Amino acid sequence: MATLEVLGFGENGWGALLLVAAGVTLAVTAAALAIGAVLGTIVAAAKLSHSRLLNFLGHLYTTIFRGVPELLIIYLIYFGGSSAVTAVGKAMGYQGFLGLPSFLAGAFAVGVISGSYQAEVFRGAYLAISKGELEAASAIGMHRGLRLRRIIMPQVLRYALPGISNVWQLSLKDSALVSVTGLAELMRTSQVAAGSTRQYFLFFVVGGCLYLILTSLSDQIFNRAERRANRSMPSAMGQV
Amino acid sequence: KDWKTVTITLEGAYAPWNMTNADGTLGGFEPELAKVLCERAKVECKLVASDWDGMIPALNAGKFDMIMDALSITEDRKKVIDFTIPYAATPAGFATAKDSPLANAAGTGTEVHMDVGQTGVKEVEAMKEAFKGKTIGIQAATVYSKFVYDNFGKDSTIREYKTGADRDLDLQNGRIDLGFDDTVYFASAIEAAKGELVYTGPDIVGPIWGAGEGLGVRKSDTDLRDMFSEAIKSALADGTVKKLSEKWFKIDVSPR
Amino acid sequence: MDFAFLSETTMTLLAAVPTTLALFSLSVAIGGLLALLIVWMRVGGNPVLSAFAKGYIFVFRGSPLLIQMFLVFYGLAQFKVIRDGPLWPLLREPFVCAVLSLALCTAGYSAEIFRGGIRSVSPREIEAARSIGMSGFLLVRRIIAPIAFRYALPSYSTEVVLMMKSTSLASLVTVWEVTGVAQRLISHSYRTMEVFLCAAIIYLILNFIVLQAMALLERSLSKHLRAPPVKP
Amino acid sequence: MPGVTRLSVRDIRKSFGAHEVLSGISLEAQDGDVISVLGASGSGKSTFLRCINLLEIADAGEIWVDGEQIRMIHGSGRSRPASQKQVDHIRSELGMVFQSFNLWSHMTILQNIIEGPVHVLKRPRAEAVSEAEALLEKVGIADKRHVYPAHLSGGQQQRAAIARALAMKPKVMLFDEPTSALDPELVGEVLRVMRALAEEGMTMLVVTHEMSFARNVSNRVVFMREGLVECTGTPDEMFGDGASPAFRQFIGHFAN
Amino acid sequence: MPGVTRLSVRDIRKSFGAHEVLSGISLEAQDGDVISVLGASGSGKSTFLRCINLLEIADAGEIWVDGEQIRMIHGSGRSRPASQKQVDHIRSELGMVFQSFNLWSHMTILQNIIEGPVHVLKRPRAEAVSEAEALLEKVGIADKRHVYPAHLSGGQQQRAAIARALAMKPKVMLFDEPTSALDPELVGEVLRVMRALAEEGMTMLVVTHEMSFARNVSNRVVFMREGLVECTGTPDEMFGDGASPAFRQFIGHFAN
Ligand SMILES: Nc1ncnc2c1ncn2[C@@H]1O[C@H](COP(=O)(O)OP(=O)(O)OP(=O)(O)O)[C@@H](O)[C@H]1O
Ligand SMILES: Nc1ncnc2c1ncn2[C@@H]1O[C@H](COP(=O)(O)OP(=O)(O)OP(=O)(O)O)[C@@H](O)[C@H]1O
Ligand SMILES: [Mg+2]
Ligand SMILES: [Mg+2]
Repeated sequence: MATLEVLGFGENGWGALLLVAAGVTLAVTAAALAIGAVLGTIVAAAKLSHSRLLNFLGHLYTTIFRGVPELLIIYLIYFGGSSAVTAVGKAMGYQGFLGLPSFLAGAFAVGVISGSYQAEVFRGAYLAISKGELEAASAIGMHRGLRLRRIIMPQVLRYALPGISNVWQLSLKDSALVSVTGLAELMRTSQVAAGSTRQYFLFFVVGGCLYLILTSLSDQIFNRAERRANRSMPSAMGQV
Repeated sequence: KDWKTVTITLEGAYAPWNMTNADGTLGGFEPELAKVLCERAKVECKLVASDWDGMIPALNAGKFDMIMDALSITEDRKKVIDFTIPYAATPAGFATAKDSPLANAAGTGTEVHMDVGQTGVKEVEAMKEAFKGKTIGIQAATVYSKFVYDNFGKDSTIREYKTGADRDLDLQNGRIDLGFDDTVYFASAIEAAKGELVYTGPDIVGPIWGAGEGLGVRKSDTDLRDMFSEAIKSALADGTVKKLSEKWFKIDVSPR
Repeated sequence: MDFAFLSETTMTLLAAVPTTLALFSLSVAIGGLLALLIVWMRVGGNPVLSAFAKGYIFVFRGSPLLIQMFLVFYGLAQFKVIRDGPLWPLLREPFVCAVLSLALCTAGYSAEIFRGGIRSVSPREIEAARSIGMSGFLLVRRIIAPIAFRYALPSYSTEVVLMMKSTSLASLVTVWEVTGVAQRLISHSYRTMEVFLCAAIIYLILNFIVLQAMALLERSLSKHLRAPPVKP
Repeated sequence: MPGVTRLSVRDIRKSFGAHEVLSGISLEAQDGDVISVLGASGSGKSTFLRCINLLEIADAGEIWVDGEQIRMIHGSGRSRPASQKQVDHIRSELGMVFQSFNLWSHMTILQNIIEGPVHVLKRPRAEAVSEAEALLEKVGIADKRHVYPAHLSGGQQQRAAIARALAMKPKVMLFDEPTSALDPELVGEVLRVMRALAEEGMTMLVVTHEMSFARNVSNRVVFMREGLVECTGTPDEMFGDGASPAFRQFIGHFAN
Repeated sequence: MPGVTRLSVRDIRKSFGAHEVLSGISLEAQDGDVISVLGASGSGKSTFLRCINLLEIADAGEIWVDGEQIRMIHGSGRSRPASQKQVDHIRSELGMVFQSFNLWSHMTILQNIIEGPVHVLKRPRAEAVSEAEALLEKVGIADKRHVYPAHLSGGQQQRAAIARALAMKPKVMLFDEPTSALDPELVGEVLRVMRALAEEGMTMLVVTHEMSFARNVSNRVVFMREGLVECTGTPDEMFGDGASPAFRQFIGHFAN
């Protein structure tokens, strides 16, 4: 059957390309999540600090990157970033193009967006830590750094996990927009395959299914992590 | 600058101009022509697929050196980039569903020549009458939108699609009555639709569509532009373009 | 800075704001109602409905909206039954399809958010209601829904903002809202940065207003959580 | 009308999985009875109370409230009440006061109190409000009527919860350790209100650890152990010399 | 070494905004002293304890722990300790047990107990573990060492919290209502442990509502009222006839 051949791994099959593209999507999302974790931690710390200026900057960051469509942010970072890097290169006497590689630009753009969501997740998680437990840490003479490392971080991670799993999901889909940088991730490869073979529906449905597979795989991983993290929590209350 | 390697970008999803094969390589009219042109310009060429939306900004940012993606030479575009001489000039026309009452409109199969800004052409007036109240789909931001809006905007509904492929799907689905695009593109769409779509009305040719399709280059790279213009000239002269065109499009799109 | 160009661009983009707002408000309203239906199926106790709701949520949360929209608009119309069906006059319209796919997508997300809200209602407060003889819809209407909605509100605000941004995909199905118009402007002028900056500012303002409204709602619904008024 | 049987429970059994928590409990309360239920933690006191107003469904046994039997379906597997309507009605006749107050956090105290009369009993709002204010006066928190539960002390919350239950004009009041979530200093406020209710002749079933209440206020004491009524009698009988050794050990525990 | 002054507090004052909570409190604890601090709700007992280990910073006054004075900077506006290092050191010498246990929820009981010795005192892990197990044995929850706090009863949690404080080998233990978050039946477990500590000669400062503990275990009772020490003495003096009328009224409240 023609469909099988087009999707297979043979000479005329797109199977291999689609699988590679799914891998690229996964890689972009994972890199974005990592970048976002760093940015999110910094922004959350700024929003929780007592400095008005830092509060304001943190607020500005989350407002902008949650309020502007992802596509626009990706464009602005990709082209803006490339122009900036090239300009710097020119100033230092380097001729020619120094643009961000599309993988890096894409991951960074999605990471910046993901950071704005992660900041909120981390902030909420921090606020969920029992004040009494922090006092108990102070009361045995733990200094700030120790308290942060031994009491705050592990609990923030635990409370943040469900939120992070949501952000992962968002980033997975934001990564579809990275196709404008020409990166051959799942969305773009589906589009290219559709345009080249003119089998539009086939490839959109297949692309959608691959996204669903990625989703369910990552769901499983997060569920396992949550179960692990929640060992120490009281068992769930009764249902509605 | 001493050009040894040149990076050329194309979409890789605009069959038959350019497309991606299942093994990830690029194929189609333009990749094959590019090979010829690069040989003649004595440079090493690298073909890179990228998204249509970002192509021109990326060219100017320096990510690529040339664009070869059925890019029509227009005044608007000339404000931001430069072009070689055209390597193709395609007619444009309407297509509709096979069993539509609009099929076989007057003049189907003939050619009408139009100049820039020309109005009141008799064949066009006839189509205007025939297509009254219908919905026409075009690809957004192409050279055809001005023509369609100027001539059909008053009497028909015009709907703009992001890609020609989307428009063709709606044409088959019956959401719109007519599509307007370049006939070379339609030829392959009609083939892919297994005869569900047909041309209707005359093909429109001439300077109204600008000079044709050329390679886009940065304004600063006049040397590169001239090298490739020379290469195109020679490929046109010895019939290479005609040969490739007939291979991929079934017709000759060499600019006349 | 080319102010003439910027102001012209801004005017063109502003003309598309009503389209964006119409897409946004209709899809949030319809999606919200749909979400209520789905969350009812999800927690209602009927295993078949619950499985259906689970599947729905999985599919619509797990795949990109772009693909969903494509399949709703171009895919549904492939079937002759639909083209000849009674709904075709509606489904034929790009605007209807755009709203439909946006609403279907947000319904999946919102259903999960509402479910989270319901789960955080204290079982004890529900028990107290049962013990005075409340059950069924009365219990939901008077006790569960108000408390759950209050808990769900922060996440729901986020989802509403996401919706505003998601409308930017509607140009795929020929509904030319702000982002689509911006892209079209770019393909005429090739001035990517300027045009996108104007669009970004428009979205920021729209979302700021939406968030402000949600915050106001949240404030008015959380009287019971605020510190008591200090008496002199 | 003393002598009327307000509540009658016959041979109630309840298991959670393999663990039998209630192994056949019977109890009868006449109009005006104040019955204290004592017992160690885990002896099934809460479960017993929750079975009476059907927050848990007993596996076997009969429950009569004010002469009306609750119809049950003891099928294979789980038992369930035959009619949700009857359950709602019965529950509205049994006032329940929980250890943890369980006021509705999104309503003010007044709203909490009129909720049942207005929405379950369908009484006119104005009437419900004026009755609620009388009740608030009675439990001594009239000045807090427009305050949300989170802003009250535990003792005040518990008194509001009692008012909420009274507003339904119940035939019997069920209390599940109404003072054990309170600081020692707040216990007094709540006990005072309960004592006043007892003096007015309200029929009450009180699970408590407050020996002074059991001894001085109630007219009957029931001691539960491992899902059974170990012994029962008047306070004088029970706290005198006649009680079972297990009970004496139990109260001895509280003496120091 | 009886007679050594473990803790000395001189004329501590503390206001929250305009509200003066502590108006000059002094207290001295020799080695082996068990001091009960009584007082009505809001009299400033918790604030006093929190000032001693610097969870609140007193506005004025001196605090000496085991002969070492805590250096403070009483500048304009807010006071603050001169050296965070000293604060951490002092705190590690004062064991604090909170009303609400405050065990770290992400660690098992054993991990909770060795946390301080290993990470604050930098003791070898193996040593800390074996000492922790001895402590768990002592407070009677050795079998729960690998359980998370959320899965323990309140009484067990509080005993774990005491073990955690003891693991730091503190010079003085501070208890803030260690039993008032517990069900009546669980109180006994915790009081038993505290009684044993007192018998071993641990210096303790105990805010409590348990009159039996104040009377039978402590060797001194301090009664606070409105931010001042209203009266103090041995239990015999205080619970005899000599005490102030305010204290008699206070304990009278607990009698019924
Ligand atoms: N929903 C339930 N599922 C399983 N076991 C339960 C459930 N509710 C109660 N139990 C068990 O039933 C037994 C009796 O519980 P119950 O709450 O009735 O005791 P109680 O006498 O009220 O004790 P306490 O004085 O501590 O409140 C306990 O062993 C408890 O673990
Ligand atoms: N952080 C704070 N900010 C403002 N006021 C406070 C603060 N902490 C305590 N107070 C006030 O100080 C007073 C004394 O509080 P404290 O907790 O010391 O009393 P307490 O004697 O421990 O009472 P209880 O027996 O209820 O625990 C109270 O009126 C309280 O409202
Ligand atoms: Mg109980
Ligand atoms: Mg206190």
